[in-house]
Amino acid sequence: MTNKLLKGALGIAAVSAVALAGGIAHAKDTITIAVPSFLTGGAAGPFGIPAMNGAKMVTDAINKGTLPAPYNTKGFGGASASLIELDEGGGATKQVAEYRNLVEKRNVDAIVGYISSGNCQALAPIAEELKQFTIFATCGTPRIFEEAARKYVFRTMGHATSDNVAAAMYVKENFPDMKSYTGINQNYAWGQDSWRDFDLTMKQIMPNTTASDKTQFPKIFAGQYGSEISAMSLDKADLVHSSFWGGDLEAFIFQGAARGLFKKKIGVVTVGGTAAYRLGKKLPDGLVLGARGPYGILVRDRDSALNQWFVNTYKDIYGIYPSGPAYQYGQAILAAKIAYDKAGSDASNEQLADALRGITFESFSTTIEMKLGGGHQAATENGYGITKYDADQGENVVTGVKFYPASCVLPPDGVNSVDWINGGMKGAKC
Amino acid sequence: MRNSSSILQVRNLLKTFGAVVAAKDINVDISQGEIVGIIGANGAGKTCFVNMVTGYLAPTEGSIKFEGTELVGLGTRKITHAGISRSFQVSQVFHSMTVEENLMIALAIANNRGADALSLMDTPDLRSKLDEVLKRYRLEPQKDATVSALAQGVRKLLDIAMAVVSKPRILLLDEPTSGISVEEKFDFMDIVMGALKEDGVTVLFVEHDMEIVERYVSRVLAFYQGEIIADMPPKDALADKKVQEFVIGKEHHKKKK
Amino acid sequence: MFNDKTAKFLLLAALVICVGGAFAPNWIVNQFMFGFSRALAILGLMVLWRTGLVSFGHAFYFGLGAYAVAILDSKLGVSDVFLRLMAGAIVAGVAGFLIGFIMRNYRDIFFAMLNTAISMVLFGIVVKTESLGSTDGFAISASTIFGLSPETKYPLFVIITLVGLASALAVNFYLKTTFGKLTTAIRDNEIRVEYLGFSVAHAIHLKYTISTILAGGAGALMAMSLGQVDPESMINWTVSGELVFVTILSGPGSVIAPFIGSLVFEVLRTYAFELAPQAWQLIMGATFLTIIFFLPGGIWSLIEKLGGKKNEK
Amino acid sequence: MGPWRFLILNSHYFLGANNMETFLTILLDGLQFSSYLFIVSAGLTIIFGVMKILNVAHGSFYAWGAYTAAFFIGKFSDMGLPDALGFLIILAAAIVVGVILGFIIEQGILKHMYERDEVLIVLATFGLFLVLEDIILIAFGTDPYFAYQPMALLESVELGGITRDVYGITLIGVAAIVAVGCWWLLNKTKWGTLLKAVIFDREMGISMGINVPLVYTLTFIGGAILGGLGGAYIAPTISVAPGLGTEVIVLSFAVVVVGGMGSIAGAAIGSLIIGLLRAIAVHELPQVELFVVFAVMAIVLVFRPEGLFAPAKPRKI
Repeated sequence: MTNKLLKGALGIAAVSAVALAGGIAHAKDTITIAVPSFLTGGAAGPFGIPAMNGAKMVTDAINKGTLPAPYNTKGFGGASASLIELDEGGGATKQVAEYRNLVEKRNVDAIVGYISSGNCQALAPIAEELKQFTIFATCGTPRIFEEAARKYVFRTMGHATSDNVAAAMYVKENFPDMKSYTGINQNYAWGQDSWRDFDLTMKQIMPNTTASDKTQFPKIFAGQYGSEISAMSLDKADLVHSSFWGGDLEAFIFQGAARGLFKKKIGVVTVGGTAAYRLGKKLPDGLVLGARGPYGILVRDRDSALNQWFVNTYKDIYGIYPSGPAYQYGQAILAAKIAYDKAGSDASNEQLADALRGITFESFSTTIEMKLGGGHQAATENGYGITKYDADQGENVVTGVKFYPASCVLPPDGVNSVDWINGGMKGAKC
Repeated sequence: MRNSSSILQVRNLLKTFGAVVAAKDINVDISQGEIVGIIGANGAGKTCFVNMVTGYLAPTEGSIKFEGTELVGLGTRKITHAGISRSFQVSQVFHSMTVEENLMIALAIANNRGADALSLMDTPDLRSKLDEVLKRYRLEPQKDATVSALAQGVRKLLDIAMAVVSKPRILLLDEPTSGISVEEKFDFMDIVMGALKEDGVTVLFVEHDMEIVERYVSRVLAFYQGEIIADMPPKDALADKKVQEFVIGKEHHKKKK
Repeated sequence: MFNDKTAKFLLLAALVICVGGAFAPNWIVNQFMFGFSRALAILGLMVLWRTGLVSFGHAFYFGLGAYAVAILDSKLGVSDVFLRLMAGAIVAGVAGFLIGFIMRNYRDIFFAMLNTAISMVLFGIVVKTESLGSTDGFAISASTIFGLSPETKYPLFVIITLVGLASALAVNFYLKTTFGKLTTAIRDNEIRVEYLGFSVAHAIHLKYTISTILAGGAGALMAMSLGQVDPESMINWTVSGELVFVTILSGPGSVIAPFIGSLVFEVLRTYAFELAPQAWQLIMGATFLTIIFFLPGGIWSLIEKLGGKKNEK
Repeated sequence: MGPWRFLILNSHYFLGANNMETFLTILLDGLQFSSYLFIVSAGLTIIFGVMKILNVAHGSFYAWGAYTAAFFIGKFSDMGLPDALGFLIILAAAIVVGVILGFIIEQGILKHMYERDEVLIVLATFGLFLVLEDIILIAFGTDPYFAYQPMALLESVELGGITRDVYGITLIGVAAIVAVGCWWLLNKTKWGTLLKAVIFDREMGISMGINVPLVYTLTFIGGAILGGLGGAYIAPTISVAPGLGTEVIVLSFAVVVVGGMGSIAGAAIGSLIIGLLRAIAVHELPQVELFVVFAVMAIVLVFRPEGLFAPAKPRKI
């Protein structure tokens, strides 16, 4: 008799479960995700296109359900996603107008992407205003989550602080007798923050080095750095820090190499990963090279199933190894899947945000903890290596790769990165 | 000391362009209501004289007094305000606008200067003035035609009409009949001089055509190489040796070419 | 000043648009806000264009207006829509009045170039100064109206429409004054204007100042409707080109033209960008050339052709 | 004499820096930048001088030159051909771009506008600029091109303790050749005299029985070739990426305005002033690097609208 009851209870449970399942089964079966990236301009080839490729590849795999476990379920909460690819170029103001169109005219479900810190900084408040679930994939300025608490905006990779703190630490370990340093960075949020963080960290961990008083901040996408390079060659500093990326970086490396800049000085390029694959033997040996985290060339040989799947599939489709941006966009799409799987394909922006806030997940190349910015900003390890051209393989390799855990290169949640660095990086666990 | 009726006094006027002397010791008194003809070969300094009086050119030396006020140093605008106005050898009008619009603007500027210029232009009062001018200068038929489409003669009329609407005391006409056919020239001048007589405007006009000079002027100033070689009634002027040799002679000579 | 066709139409149109806006989807409201904001600047450029002057640097005043709002917002936290608008218009107007003393002596290419030079100076300063936001510019906080912060964009949209209406009526009136009539006249024959006893320099100076006030207001409104300013899209010479582009597109025929023209431009750009993200400039450029060649009177001349027939009956 | 006076006037400043290396570097940087500006601006100023067209699309000639050169230099070296060919390609690219684009634009569009308002033509060329910018995207894609081979070929030298790439120095030579070439063409050939007649007064040119339409077409093509050459020669030293025409055009506007629109000598002096000023700025006061150029432009326009070295213009009033 109790038995009966139990059966009955189970029965009801089962029914309700089915009903529930049915309820979910009735959810949307397609969603649209807008993926903004540089399709034009100097940033497109080295950065925007690989990024878009990464996003497309991962989306297809998710739609087909061919990602390795644990992500081998079909679709985003069961729905298959179609991507709207659009250009990130043309300045922040144009992007703001486009973003409004995406949300209010084209009614996209989610927006995943953005490379330029300028754009992310401009769009974060708009996304909040329009209450639109948005995942920033690549842009790096820490300000986005330090200026204000965000409800709908996420970033699934570490920010500039981790790149530059790690760079400084790597420099300290490998060039302990380095005396002074200078830098060339683009004159916008990304460049300014990168230099600031690197400079401040150096003052903390290598107090007896000095910064040059003539650091260069050329206009982004300038493409011609002749004068800046000679200004730096004259500089007594024996290290050059640069957060250049994309076409600007490649132009700078060419022009600098031709003028023997990297023979005279140690070059530290925090976003060098893309160049390593593209420039081949034109890339000088001995550059301290980062990829804004554990991406691209730095992690090519990590043999996790997810990473091997990513590297091999990408190489099969596009014929080259995936660079950082491909990883970063890929994992941002993956984060979207995780959010949808948790919240359901018909989830509201609020539900999606709740689903992603504060979680920890395995990405293709690393573990991502959404633990900063109130669970909206990812924390990941960050690493550097030194470039070397491998003649017999006919490609660049990085030697002496070293990774620093997130807790070592990023401030704890709620602490502004500048204060954290100036405060001697308290609580850093390296 | 100026004699009561003289409103324009020109004294020792000199204008040089580098070595070239365009005007030399010019001394003239013009009395209220006179109609003065200015004759002389090309480059004799006629237009230069007109330009100096109207402030388009600054004299090198000398003085031009209009009712006692010195004009030298004033710009064209100030001189227009003072009451001296001019027409041009090549009519200076607003070619892409209609006759009516041209005159409206002229009237408006004449009537509301300064802050008034920020009040509506097209007022009934101005309209009535406009119709008057159109009638006087026989321009009604063409009033809605765009200037660029008009014949030389009509443009010249408009050019003069625009110069007159500011009710100047002195009007300088630079070759009013140039470019007007022999048949039309007298009708044309009748219209103009008739209208000007009504207002009692003092008129100085530069003219090549001696028939016109004889017929309309009360006094002739003959220019030669920047100097006035004769200042007398037309009859005597045309009979004068120097004038015949240096002005008319040249004129006939020129006509033959 | 309301008793002529243009004014009547403007009033009616403004009413319809304000009411319609309440029911229109957000993105359409946005298009109108952007379009009408820019139209203010076009209104001013149209006055210059009629006078035969083309400024290839009015992004200077547009940018001043926009950045006035940005600075007030980021440094002083001023968010009132009217304060912001006034600030933008006044800053640009004062600058325009002062620079006008020089500009009024320039014509043709030199006028265009000097304006370009001045705007590029500002561009160079802003881009290189971190405290002015350098390449990133500033995000603009939502505008408040008499201390109230509205939920939707609709109130701002209404304000922009009404500001546009007011400016259009004002310019419409101005063009009927003696000063205003001296546009084509000056283009045709400056010597005559001088001989009629009117100072061409003064006339041009006034027109220039008016155009700068309007450009400043436009920049301020644009900044508020977009919520973002940056030098690339507010001050660079390409923006000046864009403004001239819309002026030609609209046509000098009427004060209504700039509003229609800017709207067409906004929609054109939105769709060009949506359909051909890599070739939208091409579409714009081609349109521009087509207008210059086959429609010198701009869109307005088309409307007149169509409307003209009706009026005859 | 402008540049030298300029240098002397500032020598106290250089010596004040009291550092031969700095002085030499700034001088070389300045001269290189000037040379690059001059090659581009020469084309712009010739076109303006003869046709009274301020050609905004000139920036596109530059961009097309750069792309064409970079594209073929890349292709050829992939085909394993000697890198020295690069220099031939650069020249060829400039000529091909100039002739094709120049001809199409002049015959297809500008020819039909000569009677229209000067400013309207400027606007038309602005429209052209927009169009050509995107055709580049469609033709060459968005990927930046690198044509480093010619630069790598020439390697670099030690000059008074500073390393310079030889290629950059040859740029100065090329500019000199262009300058002398233009001077010779204008002053020592029958063509030059005809050209100067047209520059001085178009009507006069026609009355002299000059075939003005032909002069126009050839001038425009010539100017376009120089624009293309500027881009083609700089290509090996930069990443050739979309949008590179945008900045060049205002820079060369500044140059021709400072020097005097329509004057080759003016373009030379304008380039030197702006190139050297910018070099000094980059080294000593990087913040002002961008706007110093246009400040000079504005100042010149205010105090000497016709430019520091304007050609004689007939006064028609």
